[in-house]
Amino acid sequence: MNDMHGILFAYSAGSRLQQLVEHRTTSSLPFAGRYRLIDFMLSNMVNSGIPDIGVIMHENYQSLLDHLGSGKDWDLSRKHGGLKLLPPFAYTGNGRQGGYRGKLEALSGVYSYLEKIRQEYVVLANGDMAVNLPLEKVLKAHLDHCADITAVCTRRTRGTPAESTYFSLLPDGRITDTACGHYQEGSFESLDVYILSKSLLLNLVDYCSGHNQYSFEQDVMQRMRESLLLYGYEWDGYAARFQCIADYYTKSMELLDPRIRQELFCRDRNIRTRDYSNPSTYYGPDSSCQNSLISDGCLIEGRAENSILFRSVVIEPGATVTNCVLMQGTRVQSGAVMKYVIADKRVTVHSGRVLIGHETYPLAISKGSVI
Amino acid sequence: MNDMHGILFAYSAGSRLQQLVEHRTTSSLPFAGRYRLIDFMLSNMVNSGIPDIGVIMHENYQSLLDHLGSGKDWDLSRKHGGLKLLPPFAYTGNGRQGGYRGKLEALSGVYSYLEKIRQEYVVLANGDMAVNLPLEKVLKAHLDHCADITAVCTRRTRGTPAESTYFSLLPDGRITDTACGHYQEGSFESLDVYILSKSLLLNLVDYCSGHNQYSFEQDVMQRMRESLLLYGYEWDGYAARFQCIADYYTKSMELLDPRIRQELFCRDRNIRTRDYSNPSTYYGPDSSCQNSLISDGCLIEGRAENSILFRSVVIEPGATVTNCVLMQGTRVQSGAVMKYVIADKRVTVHSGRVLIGHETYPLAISKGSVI
Amino acid sequence: MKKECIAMLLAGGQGSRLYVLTKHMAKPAIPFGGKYRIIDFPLSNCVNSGIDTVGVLTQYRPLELNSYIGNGQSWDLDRISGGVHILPPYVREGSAGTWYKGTANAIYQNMDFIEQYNPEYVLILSGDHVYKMDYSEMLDAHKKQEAACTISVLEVPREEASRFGIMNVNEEDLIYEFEEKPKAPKSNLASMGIYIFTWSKLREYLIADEANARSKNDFGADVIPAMLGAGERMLAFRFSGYWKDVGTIESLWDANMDMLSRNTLNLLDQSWPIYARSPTRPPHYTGNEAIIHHSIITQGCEIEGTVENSVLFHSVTVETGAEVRYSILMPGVTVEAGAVVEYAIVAEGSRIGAGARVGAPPGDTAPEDWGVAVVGGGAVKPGRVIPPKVMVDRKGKEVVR
Amino acid sequence: MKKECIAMLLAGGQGSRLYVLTKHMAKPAIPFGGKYRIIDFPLSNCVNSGIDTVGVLTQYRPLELNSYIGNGQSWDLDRISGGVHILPPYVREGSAGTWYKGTANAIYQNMDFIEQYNPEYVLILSGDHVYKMDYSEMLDAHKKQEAACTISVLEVPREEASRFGIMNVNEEDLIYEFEEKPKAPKSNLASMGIYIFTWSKLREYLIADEANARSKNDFGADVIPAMLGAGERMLAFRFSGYWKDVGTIESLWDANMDMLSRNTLNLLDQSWPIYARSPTRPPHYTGNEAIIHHSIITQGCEIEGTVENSVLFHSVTVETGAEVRYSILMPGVTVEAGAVVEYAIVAEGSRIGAGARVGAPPGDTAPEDWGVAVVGGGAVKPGRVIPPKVMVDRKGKEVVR
Repeated sequence: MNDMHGILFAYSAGSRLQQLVEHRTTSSLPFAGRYRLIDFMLSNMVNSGIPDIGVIMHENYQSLLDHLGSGKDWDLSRKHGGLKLLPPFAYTGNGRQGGYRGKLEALSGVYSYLEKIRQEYVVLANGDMAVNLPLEKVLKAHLDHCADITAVCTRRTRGTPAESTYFSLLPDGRITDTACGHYQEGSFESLDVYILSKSLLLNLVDYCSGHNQYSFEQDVMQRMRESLLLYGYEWDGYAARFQCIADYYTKSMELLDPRIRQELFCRDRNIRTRDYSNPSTYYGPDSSCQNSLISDGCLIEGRAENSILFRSVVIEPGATVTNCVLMQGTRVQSGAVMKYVIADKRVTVHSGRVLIGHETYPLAISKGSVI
Repeated sequence: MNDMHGILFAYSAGSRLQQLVEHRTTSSLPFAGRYRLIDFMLSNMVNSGIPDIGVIMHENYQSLLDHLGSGKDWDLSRKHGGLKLLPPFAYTGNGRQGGYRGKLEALSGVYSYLEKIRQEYVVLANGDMAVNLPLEKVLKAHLDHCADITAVCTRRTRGTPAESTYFSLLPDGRITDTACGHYQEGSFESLDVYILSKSLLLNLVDYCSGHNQYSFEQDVMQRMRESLLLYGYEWDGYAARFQCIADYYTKSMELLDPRIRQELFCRDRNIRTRDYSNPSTYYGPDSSCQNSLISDGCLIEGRAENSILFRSVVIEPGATVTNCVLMQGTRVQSGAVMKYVIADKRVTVHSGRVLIGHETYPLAISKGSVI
Repeated sequence: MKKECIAMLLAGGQGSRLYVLTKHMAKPAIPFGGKYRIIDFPLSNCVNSGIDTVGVLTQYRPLELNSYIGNGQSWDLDRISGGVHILPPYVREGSAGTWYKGTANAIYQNMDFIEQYNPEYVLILSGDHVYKMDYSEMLDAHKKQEAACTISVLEVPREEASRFGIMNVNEEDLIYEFEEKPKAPKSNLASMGIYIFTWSKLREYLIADEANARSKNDFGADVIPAMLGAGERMLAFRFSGYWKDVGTIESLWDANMDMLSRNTLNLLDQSWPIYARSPTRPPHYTGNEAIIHHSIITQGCEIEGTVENSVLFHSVTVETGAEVRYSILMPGVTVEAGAVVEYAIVAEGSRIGAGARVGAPPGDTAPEDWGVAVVGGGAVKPGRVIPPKVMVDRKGKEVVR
Repeated sequence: MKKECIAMLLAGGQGSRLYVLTKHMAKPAIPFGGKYRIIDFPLSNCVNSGIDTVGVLTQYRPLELNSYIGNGQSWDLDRISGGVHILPPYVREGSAGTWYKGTANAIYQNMDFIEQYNPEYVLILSGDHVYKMDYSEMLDAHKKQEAACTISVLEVPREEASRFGIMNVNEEDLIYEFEEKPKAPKSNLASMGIYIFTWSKLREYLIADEANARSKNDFGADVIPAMLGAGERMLAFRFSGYWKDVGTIESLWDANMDMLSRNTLNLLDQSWPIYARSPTRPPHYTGNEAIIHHSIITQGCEIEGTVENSVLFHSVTVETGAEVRYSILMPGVTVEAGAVVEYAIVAEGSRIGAGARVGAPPGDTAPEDWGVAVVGGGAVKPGRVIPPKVMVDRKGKEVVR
């Protein structure tokens, strides 16, 4: 029996994602035509047999609450265990407003929940990465190494160095140093996924909270590197992070590559999401649609190319959509032209309007806008 | 088919309940040995066939979130509809901190939810009253009168006048006037339960929000009494409200009267609550227990009299508990004596300690205290 | 546990006129309309009508339906009180169990189940039809008329009326006569096989019907005539809207093609969602050379070829150069490069080999030899030709209609 | 849908040695220990052991178990993938269904269900025992030893060993011999009727067993001996802890009395909750004259009289002056004023009339005439005396053991 518990950090909103995180955290950002980012790590946990998962939230989490609901869609609705949403409970904010300063502060905000964890090991992960990660293999490596903490990391760099953490690894995988915000040749980028035992976790949270330390990376991985046995688990598969709008756009377009879809959506490790009971997508007699990813419930009577269409997008006859990401409910009226645009939910573009961004600077349109 | 939608207001905490609402709203106050106050109105709605219920929360709702969970225990866990928790979504607080100023402001905070209501009628009710109310009968009266709004009210006064609303009724039930905070001979006290159509509700919320009006009682029931057809529905059964600690104590003790239990817990309209899978209560060989209401999972080896014991209370041999309300997990060690005490969850009273309040001024002990 | 009205869904039909398609599953489990199975329609209608207790009477291949329905979560029928329950024939102590003798016998055998809910009314449904209907309106009419039985009816063209069970009614729509496939129909109100009974009445007639050795224990043939004969108050409830029986290869193909038309069933109506259980797959992908016209495509598909006038279920692959026209491709079908599928139904998981040809347009064949081609599963070898009207089973063997 | 290990729970037992108590329900549905039914123990053990897929094989009174288990929510077994499924005997196309021939035949008949989950291991459980056990530890042992079958065993007192199926094992606890009720037992390791099989092995032996016309199709009598005979690797897994068979009136009474003792089953342990489905009733009430000693009392009870050394289920009423001693009162029982119930089991919903007397302490009767009295339901008339060892059914008629 799998003996892991999952903790997802879903409290932060990447400020450079601007309009896209105006009303949500990065974890609830729509991605890949029908998912929210949190679906990926949540599904990874379910697929790895993790029975109980806590999601740490802080502000702006209404969208997440609505998406996750009772956890049924991930088969996590239980009386005992299953999915638990963890708004800041005992957390008094040390007199500060705003989100948690770091993972340790977030964990200390839900300390009473952590104490009740029934499993021996805990996976800590961020809710805002698109990846299909076999966590049971990470646990196996953790046990094989008799490690105190195992951190998932990658040789390929993915994020902006200033916002990422890097590990120096010995050939056997042992982590010798942790650098925050600074990439050095040969170091591994952290995917912010950690496995450790429940008891160590409680000790660390306790200790760090008593010393006003809040950053797992700096105050544990870096500061305690001598006293703890830290190992890296190398992941060389696909993983996408989202630190700014251009990131979001690039990663979305990558999905048009079948190999990347294969890596992210492999059938035996399905990514689950909320089910909206949409019917199939209808293509009209004169529609044209190439190299695009299209969700259910759309009505395509115009042209789409190199685009990602979320559910219930309508492209009227004569409208043209190229290199766009159109979220749920976008309506493109006849004759409108859109290129290099990211439209958030329920945007309407009236007949004949022309919206053109640039590949390196896609035009992002806020939720509900009418143009 | 029943065509009602339920809206529960669970955002307020009665300040005179002091310690008892330190970490929760009045709606999640434990009552009657195993329930939270919100269980009563929630069960009334379920028992009246209401399929979809929204619970409006604002602050301090972690305890409520935890209690309600996915709504499974009330058979309200659905993909579509069912129980929805409504933290302040679009609500920006008009630049103010703190809770909603009134029901209309609360409703306007969840306006987008209200728009999606599938039923024709809406019941508005507070989550902090203990009552077993057949709402389908209130709807029937509402329809029979072709009323715009039907308000449930009672001839028996129950609350403190300063914190209650009173209606003047014609003999046919029509409401001619509404007084807030002032009781006049012959007027009916409002139980804060209203039925109206969805369309009227949306209009009222829209109008009042545009005019910075927030009180349903003053700005609708009172101010619009000429333009709307308002009816009272008289309820002469049991109903308990909780405005201060003494109220809470008195209402708890009333439950020792079998007729009141019968009214509140009638079998064909069961009050549901969260199931904790506790075993039965065990009575030791030398225990003694009279005129008390005792929940499952207790261990009674000492003496209890005229008391309400929540689940998992332990009374050790030689301990004496009289006229007390002991919430979940209270542990009374051997030889301790307690009289007229309200102990919140997980209080421990060490051996030999003596705690005595007075009937009119019961001693309230905060959650988790060790004495 | 008392419920005002519960539904009993007759899902035991073997669907033998669907041949290879129902060889491995019961008819109500047949995929339909891109995302659904036939049983999704009555189940969703129940939930949307506020009926939260449904007994599904199965007998043929119950395991498939059982695992499709699961705990009912997909239809919001996972309830503590009520919900959806699969009811296979019950083997009583000391006696051998048998398949249900007829529709009425199926309900008779499950009287204990019904009695648990002590209902006032019982709604009888079948798993053979595609339609959207608010049963609560029918129930309201039943209650208002204080009927013993209310039968949902559809106006059919006069000339087709002799193919149906026809209700002859008075000006209040009360039924005074029922004729099964009359040669000279007096009305054009055809029974849709949807009944609401006052349970106390039905109970009485079911017991009498069971005691009658000559009865076929069927609602249409025995129970309804007996009630009419006894002078019970029987109401015809007029339904108008899309309603289609999908009991034959042709009608199944037809009904799927109807889903391409926007004025048949509106599946986008959020106030009456049709729920279905389907795995979460990523959005479908249309390749650089994809041509898609007048078709519905579902999650998980990968389309690199041509798809016209067709219905594609989830996870279908159409490779580059493959052509699919006027066809229904059920979940997981692969059409390899250069294969052509026209006027065909291809069952779940089939693989149409490169360059194979399944079906053909009507014009190319003599009308009497033409029909929809059917692949019942398995692999069609590259280059193989399956002519119109021909059916092959999972092993590629031709099956005679 | 692949699952490493699924459980099959044999719940078809008629429990005929429980007489009137099992007249209207299957043995696993018998109320036990104040809040539970017997089946709650294996079901809760499964969930707590991380086994989330359970097939419950019923045949006798399946409707009662079906409605008790519902969608599995009470045990956290309402899952999309897996969960709890009731499996009554399956009536196959064209043939009559029959009750399961034996325990092995019951599994054989449900091989299709098992294959859906493509499991590595299958855990076989029965619904006759009260115990707490972590099946995942047994599974770990099975995997570690690469056994074909692992049988859970209990050390019993040597002198009682000849009443059990005894496993003779080597130093590694591998079984070399199985003896059913041996006269001269070589070991004291008794089989608990809990098996883990490697599914591929079991499948093979079930097919062979079914083909063997002389087999009784029973695990203990046929399949286990066949596997031993063929030299399969069979492991004994030692269990220590509370374990009780509740197959007779006396053992049921005994086991309930055990629940009053704090060192038998710890039901307060939150890491191993025993789940149950019960209606939400208010806390129980103890009246002004209530005397309660060494007893367990459950929600919804109203106690005005005396209760000693007894187990009371939910919604039991003991009126003023009534006395209940050493008895088990199942849900909803009423003991009217002045009635005395001693050393008795009173079934769900019974009403013991004013001044009636049910059972008596052992001392007052000749030992051979003494036994637990049983009321099977219905009303016991005021003043009636039901002597020890006597059973009455719902109609008040005496039933012979």
